Amino acid sequence: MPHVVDCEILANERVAPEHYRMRVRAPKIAAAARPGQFGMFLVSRGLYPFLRRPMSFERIAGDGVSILYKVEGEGTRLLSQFAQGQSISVQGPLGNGFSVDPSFARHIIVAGGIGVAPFPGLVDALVSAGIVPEVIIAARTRDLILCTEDFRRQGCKLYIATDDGSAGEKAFACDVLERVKPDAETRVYVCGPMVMMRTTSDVAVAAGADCQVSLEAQMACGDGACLGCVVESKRKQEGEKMVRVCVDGPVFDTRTIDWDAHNLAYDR
Amino acid sequence: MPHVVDCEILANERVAPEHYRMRVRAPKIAAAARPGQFGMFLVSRGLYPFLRRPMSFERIAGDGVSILYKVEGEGTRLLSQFAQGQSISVQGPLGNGFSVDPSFARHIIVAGGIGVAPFPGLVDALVSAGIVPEVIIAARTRDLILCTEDFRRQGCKLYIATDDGSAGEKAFACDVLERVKPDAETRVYVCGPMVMMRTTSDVAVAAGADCQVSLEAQMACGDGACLGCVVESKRKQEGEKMVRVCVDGPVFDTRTIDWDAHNLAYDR
Amino acid sequence: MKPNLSTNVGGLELKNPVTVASGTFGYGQEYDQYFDVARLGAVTTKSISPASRAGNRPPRLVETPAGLLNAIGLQNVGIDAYLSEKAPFLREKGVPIIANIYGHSPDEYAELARRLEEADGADAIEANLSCPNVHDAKTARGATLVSQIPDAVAEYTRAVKSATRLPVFVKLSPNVVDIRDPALAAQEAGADAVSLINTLLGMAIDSETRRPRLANIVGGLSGPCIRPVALKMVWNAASALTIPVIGMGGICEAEDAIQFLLAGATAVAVGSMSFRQPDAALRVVEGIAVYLEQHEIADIRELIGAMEL
Amino acid sequence: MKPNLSTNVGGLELKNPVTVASGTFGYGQEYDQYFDVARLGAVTTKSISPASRAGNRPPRLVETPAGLLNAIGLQNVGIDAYLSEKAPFLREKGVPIIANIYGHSPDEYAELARRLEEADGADAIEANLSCPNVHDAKTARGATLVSQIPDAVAEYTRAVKSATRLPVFVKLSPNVVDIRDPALAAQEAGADAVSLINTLLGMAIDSETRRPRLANIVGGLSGPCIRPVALKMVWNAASALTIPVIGMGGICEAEDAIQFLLAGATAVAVGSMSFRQPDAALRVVEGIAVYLEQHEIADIRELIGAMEL
Ligand SMILES: Cc1cc2nc3c(=O)[nH]c(=O)nc-3n(C[C@H](O)[C@H](O)[C@H](O)COP(=O)(O)OP(=O)(O)OC[C@H]3O[C@@H](n4cnc5c(N)ncnc54)[C@H](O)[C@@H]3O)c2cc1C
Ligand SMILES: Cc1cc2nc3c(=O)[nH]c(=O)nc-3n(C[C@H](O)[C@H](O)[C@H](O)COP(=O)(O)OP(=O)(O)OC[C@H]3O[C@@H](n4cnc5c(N)ncnc54)[C@H](O)[C@@H]3O)c2cc1C
Ligand SMILES: Cc1cc2nc3c(=O)[nH]c(=O)nc-3n(C[C@H](O)[C@H](O)[C@H](O)COP(=O)(O)O)c2cc1C
Ligand SMILES: Cc1cc2nc3c(=O)[nH]c(=O)nc-3n(C[C@H](O)[C@H](O)[C@H](O)COP(=O)(O)O)c2cc1C
Ligand code: FES
Ligand code: FES
Repeated sequence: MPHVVDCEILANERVAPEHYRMRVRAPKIAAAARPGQFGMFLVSRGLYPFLRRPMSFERIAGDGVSILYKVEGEGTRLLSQFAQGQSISVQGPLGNGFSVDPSFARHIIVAGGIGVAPFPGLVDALVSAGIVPEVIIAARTRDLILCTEDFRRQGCKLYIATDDGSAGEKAFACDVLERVKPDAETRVYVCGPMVMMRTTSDVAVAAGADCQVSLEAQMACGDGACLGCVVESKRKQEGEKMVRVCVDGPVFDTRTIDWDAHNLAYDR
Repeated sequence: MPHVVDCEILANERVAPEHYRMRVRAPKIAAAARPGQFGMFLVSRGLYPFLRRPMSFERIAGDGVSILYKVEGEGTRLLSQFAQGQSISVQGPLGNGFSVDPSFARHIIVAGGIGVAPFPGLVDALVSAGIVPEVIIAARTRDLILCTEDFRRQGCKLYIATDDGSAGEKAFACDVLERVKPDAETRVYVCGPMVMMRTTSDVAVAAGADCQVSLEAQMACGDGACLGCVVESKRKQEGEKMVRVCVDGPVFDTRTIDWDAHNLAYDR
Repeated sequence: MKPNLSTNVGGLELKNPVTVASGTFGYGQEYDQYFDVARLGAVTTKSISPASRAGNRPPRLVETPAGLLNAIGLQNVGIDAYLSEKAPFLREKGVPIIANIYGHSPDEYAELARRLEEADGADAIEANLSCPNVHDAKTARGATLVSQIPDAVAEYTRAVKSATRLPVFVKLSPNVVDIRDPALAAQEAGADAVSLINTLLGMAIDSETRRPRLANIVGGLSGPCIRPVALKMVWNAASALTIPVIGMGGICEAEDAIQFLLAGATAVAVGSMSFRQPDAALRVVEGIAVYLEQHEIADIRELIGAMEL
Repeated sequence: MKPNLSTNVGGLELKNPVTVASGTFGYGQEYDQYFDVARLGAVTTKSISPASRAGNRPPRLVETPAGLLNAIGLQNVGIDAYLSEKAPFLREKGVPIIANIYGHSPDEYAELARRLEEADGADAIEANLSCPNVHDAKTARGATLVSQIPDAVAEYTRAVKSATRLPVFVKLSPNVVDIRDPALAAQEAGADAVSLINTLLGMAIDSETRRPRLANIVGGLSGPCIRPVALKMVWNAASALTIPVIGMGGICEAEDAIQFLLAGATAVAVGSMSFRQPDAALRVVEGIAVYLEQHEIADIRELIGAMEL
């Protein structure tokens, strides 16, 4: 059950050229939150930007949550300017989150760019369920490879790839996944740009692996009311074709998504 | 000739419950500015509020100017949150300013509430022209009586009045002015709420004194282009009836203003 | 002594003059997570159509200065699922239901109204006439929404009125020359109230991809950016009509709602602001009460149409 | 190699596609204090009427979310003072002049156009048809602006065309059902281009005084808040017309201007943004050049109408 809470900002620090980590005190939200869920952050006091900004919880720890975010435009720019001690309104936890299922023999996380954001929390949950996942982190360039220390600390086997080869190998996420050979006993968790999620989950599906993707969409309400954040599912029935990223997701079994219907031309 | 300059904020301090003083480094503007002129301050980085906020220069000193302002709504609230060292865009100097004319035997300044803002600078100018004005400061209550020290330091005779009698005498500005008996050799300078400016200048005019009023109006451009900030003058010709507070004013000889035409019902 | 907030909209008794705008509040349950929706004067549902609809393809939303564009395309569960899955919750809560309906012919509207009354799924019907006019839509130019053709507004209104005894509100589009034309047509056809405004047509383009931001190309503009347009139309309509007006369009706070009441609205609806602040509608209810007390106004009705000229 | 920014609007050659919106830039001199206005493609003047006008009583402005309402009431110096006091400055600067005119009859418009050409006070005429239609204004309801009646648009356009050889642009109001109706009427009557949009009608009320914020009660809404509405109308008009469209409405930055060009505008006008940032129009010119270079577009004309569907 989500709440709207004014949260004290415990920290809001730059962690990469365009990336920040914010930690907020939010006992009610932290108590209810699961990895893969998100919050809607009120970034402006005036009316501009008007809408809240959705941000996945990076970690859920004790009485607080953290987010890891990239400055994209005006909203995230304002978010980056909040100072420690100030208060910010957070609506959450929202969405379904990742499911943690020890019955899979192998667990592989695939993160593209800022898509790494929800995974530190997922790794915490997996590890406490006795699962040590492998982690593939891909990004455009070296500076954008984040959270490697968190994953190492948890004992995860790490694969790093960059488009320009400035860190790890020069490859795309899907290529790395293919090489590490997922199989029918594997669960793959993917988050990143839409195009990367599609290519990566194609590899997983081809290998017969289970694949959970954490999708993105423009959001207004975050709680299922506005029907603005839908993606097309493979369901045939008229009324059920569109699924809402905010409440039916953001995490979906990639097999349920009609990837062919998704028009990548609209993604920047 | 006005400029639009990004100015470094030297200070922005609370001086009364709802009042602040901001000093900015603005050599170009300070070099050109006269007392009674104003600047348009860009209070928001986003688009809300959209318009700049007009603020009279309180003092023009060396390479900077200061403003004294009251938090009215969203724009001035944002203004009050600027921190020392940050930069703010200022358009100015704008308007005509007060005229300083030693040929008058007596000079009386009448300030109502935040209307005191332009007068420290005017007093500086009068004093350096060898004139020591008398100053009447009226406000709702004690806390809102500002700048008394500045005026005393300059040797001005001070009359203080409050609506509730919490400081000085319990009286209105116009009553005090009447008592100090301006005459045909007197120039009166008035700034405050519209209703106070009217009653006060009526007293001055009745006494045959010269009276300069510094008017207010909603402004958009500040430079005469939009025709939004007009007040009705006594001019008869269709095309000249409306005068612009931003360029024809803000300072007017009260005799040229058609006070009967001004609908006080629109002022809060 | 507490001021009276209750008002009557075309036969619908409301304990306070605040409802929500159709499509911005789901079917109430989504927001009951944040506050007790029974504290609202009424809950207005997402448009309900005869059959479930998938709506438009994504992207469906884009943010604009002080507002947003949406092209949901009236995705909804359809009347059957509404009655079996959605209405029971609101009945359970005991909050009055304004059921917003959407069809493609007068008959479809009539049938929706009839079934809603029959199954006790509504206390009032709000007919969203911002639907394409099947006839005119074919012509490349000119009016394409029922709401843009006074005669069509009258025809659809009569159809709904003849199908139910529930109060019937007619929801109008602002994309007209003079809002009084469709509003008077609705009144003459027996509408018990009019609701305005629906969204203003608009669009946005991504200068990088060169594509429209919405897969549907155009969408409806809502939020504080449209408030001045909405307020003017509410004033025009309220001045010309004898039936009540439900005012909406960019209402964010109680102060905004009071402007609509002063302009002549008998009730108001909070829309897009619920996205920014989930309990915005409740805050408006509370803020209106505070305003009345501070201004020593005993009865909300003293405010309605009380703008001074 | 520098990209080509020059464009031709109905016979008017512009070195870049950026002008200013009538009434937001005075007669150019006010803004020449901040930047060299000769760097703009053209300067569009405040509406010029046969005689000087005092305009509406104050208050004339009120700020709204991401915009403002104005009710200036077309205060202006009149054609005589324009020609003797205002035009010489712009001629001195050598920047093309789009003279915006406003009258109360086709004859008045024709006479204004004739005199402007005769006295070399304009390089193009922009006829502001958002003026009350003397005939219909009498009827309480329906169309009251010339711009809202396609036949009247045609009549006024023909009158201006017959009076001058200068390019004639017709400026249209967005308060219509379908912008293509008046736009096509203007084109059929010989207009060389259409300019849109003018302001959207709106109002605001002071909940403390209970009075309208504007002495005129209603005013025109402008600024970024109306951009989505303007962009949609520019796209509709440009898709339907063979003559060029000058797009305006909430343009703040180059990125906004590029959206209008992609939607089909041949040129754009910066309006209210000049109030916030006096050199906004110049920044748009420079920003467009940067965009073209970054995207390796050799000629601005490649952008016009290049939105992809
Ligand atoms: C469920 C979910 C979880 C997310 N988690 C994170 C996270 O952990 N870290 C992070 O950096 N980003 C995350 N995002 C993306 C983030 O919300 C956007 O980058 C952000 O909203 C951009 O806002 P802006 O104003 O800075 O950019 P602008 O370009 O100004 O945004 C303009 C509009 O587009 C929307 N928007 C822009 N990009 C996106 C996007 N990629 N997804 C959804 N809406 C978008 C904004 O909300 C706004 O309405 C998440 C998105 C979703 C849907
Ligand atoms: C020439 C001139 C000089 C001024 N000098 C000072 C000064 O030195 N100190 C000071 O405290 N105030 C001064 N004011 C008034 C000041 O500009 C307003 O108080 C301020 O704009 C309010 O903005 P806001 O957003 O806080 O209030 P809001 O109520 O949010 O403002 C809403 C709108 O009304 C306008 N507005 C509100 N009140 C006024 C007003 N009284 N005059 C003009 N526009 C107004 C705002 O600009 C804005 O467009 C001056 C006004 C003018 C015209
Ligand atoms: C996401 C969204 C969906 C909407 N869906 C509907 C709808 O289904 N039926 C309807 O009559 N109006 C619909 N509207 C219009 C609103 O009910 C309201 O008329 C409009 O948004 C103006 O109010 P606002 O500015 O407060 O949002 C929708 C608006 C939004 C933003
Ligand atoms: C203060 C003001 C005065 C205006 N005066 C005129 C005018 O005299 N003639 C005219 O055709 N349009 C006039 N307009 C409309 C603008 O030219 C423009 O069409 C409208 O403001 C939309 O552009 P914007 O949102 O960029 O301001 C005026 C607009 C404003 C804000
Ligand atoms: S964001 Fe509103 S339904 Fe998902
Ligand atoms: S503020 Fe624009 S003319 Fe004065």
